[in-house]
Amino acid sequence: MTRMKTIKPLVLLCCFLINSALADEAAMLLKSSMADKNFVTLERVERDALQSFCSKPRSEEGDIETANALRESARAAVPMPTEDDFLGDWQRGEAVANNGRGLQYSDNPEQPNGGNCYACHQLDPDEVAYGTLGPSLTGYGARGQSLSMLEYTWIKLWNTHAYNVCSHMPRFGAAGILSEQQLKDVMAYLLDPRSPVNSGLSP
Amino acid sequence: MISWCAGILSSLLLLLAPLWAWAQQDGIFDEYRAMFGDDNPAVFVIDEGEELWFSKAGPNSTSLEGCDLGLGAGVVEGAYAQLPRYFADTDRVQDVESRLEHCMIELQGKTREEIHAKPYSLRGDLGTEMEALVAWLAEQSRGLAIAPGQAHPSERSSYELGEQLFYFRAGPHDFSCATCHGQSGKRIRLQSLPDLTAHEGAAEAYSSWPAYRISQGIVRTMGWRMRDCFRQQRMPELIMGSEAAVALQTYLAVNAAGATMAAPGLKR
Amino acid sequence: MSSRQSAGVRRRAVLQMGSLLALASALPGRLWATVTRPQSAFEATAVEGVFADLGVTPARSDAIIFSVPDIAENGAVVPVKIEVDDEMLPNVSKVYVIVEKNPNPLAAVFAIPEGTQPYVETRVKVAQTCELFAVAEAEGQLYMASKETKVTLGGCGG
Amino acid sequence: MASRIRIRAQLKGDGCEVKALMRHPMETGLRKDQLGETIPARFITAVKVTHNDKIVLDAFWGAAVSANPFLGMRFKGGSVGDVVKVSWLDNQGDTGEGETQIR
Repeated sequence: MTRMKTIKPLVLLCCFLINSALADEAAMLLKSSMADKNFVTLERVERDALQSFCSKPRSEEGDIETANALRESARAAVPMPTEDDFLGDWQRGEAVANNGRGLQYSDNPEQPNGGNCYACHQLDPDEVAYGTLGPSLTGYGARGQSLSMLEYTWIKLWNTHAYNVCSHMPRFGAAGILSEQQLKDVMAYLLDPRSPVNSGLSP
Repeated sequence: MISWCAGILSSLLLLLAPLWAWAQQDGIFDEYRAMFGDDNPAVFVIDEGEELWFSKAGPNSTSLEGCDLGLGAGVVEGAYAQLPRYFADTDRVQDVESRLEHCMIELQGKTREEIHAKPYSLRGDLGTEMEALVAWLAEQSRGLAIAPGQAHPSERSSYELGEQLFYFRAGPHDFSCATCHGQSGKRIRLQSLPDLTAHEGAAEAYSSWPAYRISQGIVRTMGWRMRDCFRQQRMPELIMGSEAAVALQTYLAVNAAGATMAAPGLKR
Repeated sequence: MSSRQSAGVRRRAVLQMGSLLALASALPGRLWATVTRPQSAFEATAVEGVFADLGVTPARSDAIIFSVPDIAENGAVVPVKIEVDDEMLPNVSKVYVIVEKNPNPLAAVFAIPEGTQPYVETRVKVAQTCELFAVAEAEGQLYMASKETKVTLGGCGG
Repeated sequence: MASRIRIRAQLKGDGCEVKALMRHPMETGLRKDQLGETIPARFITAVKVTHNDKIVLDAFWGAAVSANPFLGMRFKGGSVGDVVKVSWLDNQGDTGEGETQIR
């Protein structure tokens, strides 16, 4: 709430309590306004610490200590492949990047989930239907293939909150949206020189 | 007689209506959209809604003509643009769908169960009664300013809850409404995403729902849009007319207030 | 145009007599149209099959003005407009709309009687990015124009 | 049931432009509903446009014409007040008909 800025600390505390009460009320309200559908149940309305922290309206800010703690615990929980085991098959990765289905109550839970990368990112420069919510990843392979680059990319995909605590991007590994193999395939799609993502780069 | 007059009125409105508004103008699909001209199949659904309003239905064999949408019993012109609003008889803030549900139960004697059995079309359907009624009622507010109630404390708390819900991140993907609709100038794949937290984006979106979705061949309502956004957020199914559905629509309507209703629109 | 082509069209006309009778017996009471539905062309599963059914691959003609958007926001509804320049290509009697990669490429046929302008507009489903064809039949000969339309995916994967 | 066809007929140049919207699902028979059951094919197979009872267009359609189909056509002649009729027949034998006057 913008009014917070000009108000004295005591009132500010009071405001904070009101807002947190409002957030709780919103959670209860949402639960009472929804119904289980197919395999999607009301359990999904329950938020973890990170989700609660990142649910604040734009005008409210979270505290830095909590943000750091959340970031660190996200980083600590990322399982790291061995150095020669980061990259899968870029063609399978391309299919994952294009597939927007998975985990909606209208989806078939028997089918593998997609990563829907194109919803938010530009990748293959020849694909015109890409979103702009995230940065362009065209030519991503040019950022290098060092171990630190592999690790950085892996962590971003597994749990992006290890870097940017309230990033909009899903926690593809940590939330179990994609399997380790699917993530390695997406890694290859991003980094393999033969991948169309890197088609504009000289070999 | 009233039905006949309203028929003439709505036909006149249709003749005088400006080009059907597309929700977005973003260049790449301009050629595609221009080829549609001003032919919006929503006209069928609007007609059906008008017929339904004046038809006797339910165990009480009563029409909806006695339904008070906020401007008095039976007043439909301009009512949609002032929803959601607080209603003393239900002591609730209501959107058009929850208010219609109330009238169907109270006036027509229908049950909540039958109204909720299938409020929105499924694939292959041509439309539901709820969709038709909402389309016609929205048409009755075409050209009028969006002016949801904010005088009553319940209306203001509905807005505040709506804002909280808009930013509520949950589910396996950590999505909230704000994930896609909290910034301007962004798009998902090729679809422009209005920033619903700002007046301009909220106005563009709110004024054009309900809309005929050409991808589905169905007129969809704002209530359905809320439900479907939650589906895409990987959340459970939002109940039509529920408090959360109303609060989110209050949030959007208030952000859009002052803009001109241009629904039913035509959308992807 | 080769004579083989018009022979092909005549052959179709004979075959159509058969389907006319079939259609007539299938319809309740009355004959619904003065011309017949080219049922086997509608059942063809490839563009080549549609052309084979019409008797020949049509020659390209600038007289056909075929409007299709370069990029379609939704493949379920793609507007198409076909107009034939009457002076360049007079006496058009039929217009066909064909969508290359649909399960059944032939989408629509319009029979244009005398006094009707060679102008039609409709909206068709296009399953995936592909070529669309507009074919005009005039005095037993077939002509065509084509244009690609790109079908894009929706925001949430369809 | 409200009219299942919307027609506009307007003089344009030396002829008349007809635009019609039909209320029809145009099911291909290839889609599945939310329970995974195939939705049976149901589509308009023939459309006829008449001007003062003279046929000015015969159309044959497949399931690839979009839902709630649109048809635009032009014929020569026509005067204000003339009757333009559009009718359709679908693969299940259902029919629809609507008419308007040229304006």
